[in-house]
Amino acid sequence: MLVFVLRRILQTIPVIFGVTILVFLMIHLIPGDPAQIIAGEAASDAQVQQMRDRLGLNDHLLVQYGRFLGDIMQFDLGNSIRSGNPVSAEIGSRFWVTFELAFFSTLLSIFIGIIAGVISATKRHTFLDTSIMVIALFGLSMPNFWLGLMLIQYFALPPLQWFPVSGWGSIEHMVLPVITLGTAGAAIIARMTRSSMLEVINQDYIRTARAKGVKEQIVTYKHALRNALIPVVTVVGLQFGTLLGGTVLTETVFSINGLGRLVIDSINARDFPIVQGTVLVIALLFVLVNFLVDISYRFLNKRIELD
Amino acid sequence: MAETSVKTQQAETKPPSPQLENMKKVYKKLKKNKTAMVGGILILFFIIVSIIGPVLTPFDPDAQDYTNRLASPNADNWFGTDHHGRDIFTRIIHGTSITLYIGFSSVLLGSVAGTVIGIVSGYYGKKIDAILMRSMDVLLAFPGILLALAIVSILGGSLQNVIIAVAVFSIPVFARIVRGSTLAVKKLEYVDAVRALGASDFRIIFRHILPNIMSPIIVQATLRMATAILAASGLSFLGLGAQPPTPEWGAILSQGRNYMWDDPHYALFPGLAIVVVVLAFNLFGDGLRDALDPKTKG
Amino acid sequence: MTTELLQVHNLKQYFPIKGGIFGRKINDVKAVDDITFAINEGETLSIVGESGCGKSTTGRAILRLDEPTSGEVTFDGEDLLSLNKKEMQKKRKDLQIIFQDPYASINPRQTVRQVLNEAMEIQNVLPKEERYDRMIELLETVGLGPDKLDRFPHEFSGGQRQRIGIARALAVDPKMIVCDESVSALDVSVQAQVLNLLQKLQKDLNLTYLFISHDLGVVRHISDRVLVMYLGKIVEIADKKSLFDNPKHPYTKTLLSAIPVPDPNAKKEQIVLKGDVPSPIDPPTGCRFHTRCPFATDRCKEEVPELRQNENLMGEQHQAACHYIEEIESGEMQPKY
Amino acid sequence: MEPSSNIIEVNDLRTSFFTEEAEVKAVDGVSFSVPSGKTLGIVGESGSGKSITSLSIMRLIQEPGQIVGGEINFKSDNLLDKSESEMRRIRGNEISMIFQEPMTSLNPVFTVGDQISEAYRIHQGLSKKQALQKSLEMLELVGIPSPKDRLKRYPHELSGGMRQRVMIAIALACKPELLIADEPTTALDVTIQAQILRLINNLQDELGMSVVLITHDLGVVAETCDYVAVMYAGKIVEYADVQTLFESPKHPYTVGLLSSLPRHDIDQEELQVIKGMVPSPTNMPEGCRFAPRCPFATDLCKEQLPTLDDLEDGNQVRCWVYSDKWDGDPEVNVKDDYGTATSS
Repeated sequence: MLVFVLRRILQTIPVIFGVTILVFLMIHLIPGDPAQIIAGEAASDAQVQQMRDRLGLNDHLLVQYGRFLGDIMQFDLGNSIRSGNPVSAEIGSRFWVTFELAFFSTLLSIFIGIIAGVISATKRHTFLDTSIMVIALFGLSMPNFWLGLMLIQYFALPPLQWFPVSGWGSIEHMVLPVITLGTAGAAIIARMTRSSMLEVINQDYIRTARAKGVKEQIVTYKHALRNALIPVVTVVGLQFGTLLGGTVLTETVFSINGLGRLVIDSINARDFPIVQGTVLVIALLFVLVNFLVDISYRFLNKRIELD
Repeated sequence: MAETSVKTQQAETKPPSPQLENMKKVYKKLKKNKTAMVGGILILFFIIVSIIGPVLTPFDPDAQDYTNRLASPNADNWFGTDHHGRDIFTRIIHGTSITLYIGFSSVLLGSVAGTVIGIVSGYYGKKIDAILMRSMDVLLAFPGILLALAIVSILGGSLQNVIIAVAVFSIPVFARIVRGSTLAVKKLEYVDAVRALGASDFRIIFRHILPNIMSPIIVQATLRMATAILAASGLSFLGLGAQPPTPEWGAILSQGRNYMWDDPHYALFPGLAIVVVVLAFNLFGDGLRDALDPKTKG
Repeated sequence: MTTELLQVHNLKQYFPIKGGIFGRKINDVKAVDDITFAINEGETLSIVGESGCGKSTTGRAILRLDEPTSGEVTFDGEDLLSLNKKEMQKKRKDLQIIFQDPYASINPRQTVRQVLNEAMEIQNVLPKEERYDRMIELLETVGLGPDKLDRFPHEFSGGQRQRIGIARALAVDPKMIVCDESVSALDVSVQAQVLNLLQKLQKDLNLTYLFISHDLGVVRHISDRVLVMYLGKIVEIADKKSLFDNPKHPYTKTLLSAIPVPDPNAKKEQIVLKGDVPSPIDPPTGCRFHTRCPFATDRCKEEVPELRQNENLMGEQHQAACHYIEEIESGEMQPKY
Repeated sequence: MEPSSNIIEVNDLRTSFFTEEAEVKAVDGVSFSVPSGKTLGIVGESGSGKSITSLSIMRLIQEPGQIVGGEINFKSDNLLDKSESEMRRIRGNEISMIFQEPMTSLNPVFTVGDQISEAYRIHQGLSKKQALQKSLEMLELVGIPSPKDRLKRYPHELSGGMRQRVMIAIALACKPELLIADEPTTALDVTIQAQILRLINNLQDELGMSVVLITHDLGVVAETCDYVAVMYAGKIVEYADVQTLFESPKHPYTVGLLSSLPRHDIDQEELQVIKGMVPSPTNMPEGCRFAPRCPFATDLCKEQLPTLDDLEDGNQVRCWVYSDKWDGDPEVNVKDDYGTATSS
């Protein structure tokens, strides 16, 4: 297991490098002169030159990348063009909001998804199964920004006004955004759990359990579910990534001051250091989550040799 | 397993081509699958609407009428009007082709690139495989919409850039699926058999591997249409995709958001349109998967 | 005088195992470990052994379906391993293979016509116009009617598919065919049909077979000579009669005694081996069979036995890789169970 | 041997699978009995219905399959009348089963110890510790080296032969009276097969149980069984004690099967073949199911299904040749004439 963890860490390193290279190149891929663009159309030549110096754009690309990497190591992601504050500080102040949103949404989708999936699989071809699967299909097909808006429309605006329209902090604030963000994930996990259960239930070892005289419920919840959940773990990991991306829209809809909104605002304001920094942080977080998922997958799946 | 023998049916008549035969079989299975049929009919409906819809609608999607601003749904304006007095129903009809166009072209781009990468990676293996798959891992490290956002932020917000952005984040998904299928098919004895006959790599890839991995590619492409449409409308909703006054659904929704308090219809209908079209592709994709999966009995 | 069509010298096939933190090669699966043998023109040589002994790997290595680690494979006077990709592709015309799984060995999307046509097209055996007649002829040869030409694999039974596989191999007029467990997946009644067909074809077309199987009944029926493998090594090679009537290696003896005979009156002494076949990753030192052999001594643990022959005890073509052929035969050494 | 002491009697068992198009009669009126302490071999090729028969006895047929008729009398109770919970008390306790694929028949996420002890915990209500202790004894009994260590292992850490021993340990944990072994050695190499067959045989003597052995291998039958039932296309075509069956097979199918088998212990010039192939279960011939492949078949065979009748020397045969109604060559001797009949 330790060897596997170490090897997996080693495999992650090139990916992290790739991520930093892509993020670094972002600013250079912009058509035209980045200094001109960042400084603005109206900027004078001197201002553009100043911006160029500030960004170090005159150096060789490799030198710039080296500097970029070095800065990252010291948690220095540059300064915001708009506010002049360090990017790391801007991100730091909003990171936990987004993390909470993504975390609770993931919990919600795992919880609802697995329960719905198992019920659906055990009550296969019944009305309940069909209903769950139809709901899941809708959950999967709804744009989360629209779902968010509809939730606001019906639960936050008059007449019900059960929840606040926007903001983050208290439990009441969290309910609607978490539902908004978690629905698609719950739908995907429910579908995955169901098909995984149905596949496992046809395996030879399930027949062995029945031949042993094991009760059908125990066959389902002990022998089948344990195996069926193994592939679901991978989906949960991928879902977390999708959720991280989805926060951009959810935060916009609910006016939550998280990383997602920071990205959007910064794109609109052409504040590239912030965009770069946020994209980098989210990508690295996702890499980390995938790493943890892989390890727990290995831990759960006894069949894989620990080579 | 029971060995099944099929009775001679048509010894004299010229047999249909294998491809046609196969498509017929898939179609037969699809026809039995109700959800797939619903999805398929809906898709067909949207395609027809995108072609002839704009001709049939009584209104001009861009015609502003300030005497009739934010009207609720009524006999003339089925979905009501927007803040410029434009007919929302007309705008949604006109937006259909945009939505389908974005979905189709981005999926086409993404699937072709992903398939090439996946096949090369799976067939040749070793170093090429390692390099290509690590690059795909890097792309996958960016949550889909974030990658698209980053690309749009670089290239600027426009319909064309949204297509490129959505295509790019589809590439690794296709590459991985295709690579996995290629590896599975490559192991089968019939591939060894044609190798043993002296077939070239080119022949093996195009005659024997590609046709046998088309099913997962087609299924994924259909499901990916759904994802692509969602992502593209999301980008437009954020103001980074199609720009007003283009009647793109996400963009309409984005504007409708400002009038939610008093005029909920404005945001409701474009959202519903997205839901239905995405649902159609999901339904059809699910059905295709069942129909193309050799494991399910037909 | 018989001519040797295929000679295999010191063939090794190692598959690397990657592991450790850096995913580098840490060991090898020694699937085939230094084997030498030859096949005469027109004969059937069988390779028998249990799963993991390297019999199929040998077949695949000869055909270069997997590139062998080292050794020499001379076919019809030409060193196959020195050919480049193009030359090898050409050479494959003479050297065909029939696989085990009738359901996996034909492309499910091709009709019989396409399968056979492709074989001829790749090797450019016949001009296009003449191919149709040849296909009909091939189908007839393997016992299928011409009406089957435009059928898909899924329309056939396992036995019929195997016949299509045979027709595909024959389509390029090969000199030699490797039959890799070609009848193992078939039911007994169908298996007999295919075996008889293979024998008839050999007679009619002067084919040479390398017949790979784990079924000693089938092997006795079809072979001229038999080669027994255990854990990547040849333990015994002999003409059929000599091997079945007069096996010399303790492994061959146990293998033969372990097979149930469909005759309740056949009283025979059954030797039941202890334990499993060891891993080919770290095979036992010395004689690879020593961990399970009832006669094993310290010498067997250290010294690798070479294939050898004893004129007094065995036929001319009979060789076994055991240190104690004589002692076991004379009863000087007794088995320790 | 008292004739009445049969551990199990199966009468006219019928199991069908219901597809959208048709009812597939996988087992179509099968009757046999197993004398206590003896081994019955059920032989047949793929699609003969032998595995479905064994699963039917355990009442483990899954959708869309269904037992549609017959009786399975186990110790004078009809298993088909039992409730599901009564059946559960029998499974793994009084009747046990082992399967063909040792690689996939054990649950990959539980240890060997967990999986054996489960049987004790269900049927004997033992504590976890007691059950593990018993499991350890069982592992010793089935001859697994260093059993204490293996108890904590997962299935993937064991070889095929070892896994089949674990399966046997699970099946025999509660000392069942009947063991159903469905192709227990088909996936194993011959030297391992010999080990497993010997193990089953020894344990049968030790525990005094009866065995139903399902196999396609006539050699395995000859070496391990006392009685043999030959199945073809969902029906038993011949039943006899093992000596009689191999010495004087009566049914043309049995004769054909025996003569198409390549043997390693004797020389055979050419293998006799059974022409054609097993009929598709959705498209069964009307009369005798073997008629389309039978070298002796007459119009009678093609039209009417023969019954399974007793012959003087103890065989039961489902073939018109041995009846008064036979309308073919009255001098025919199936065993001796098979070769000449097929070649003509």
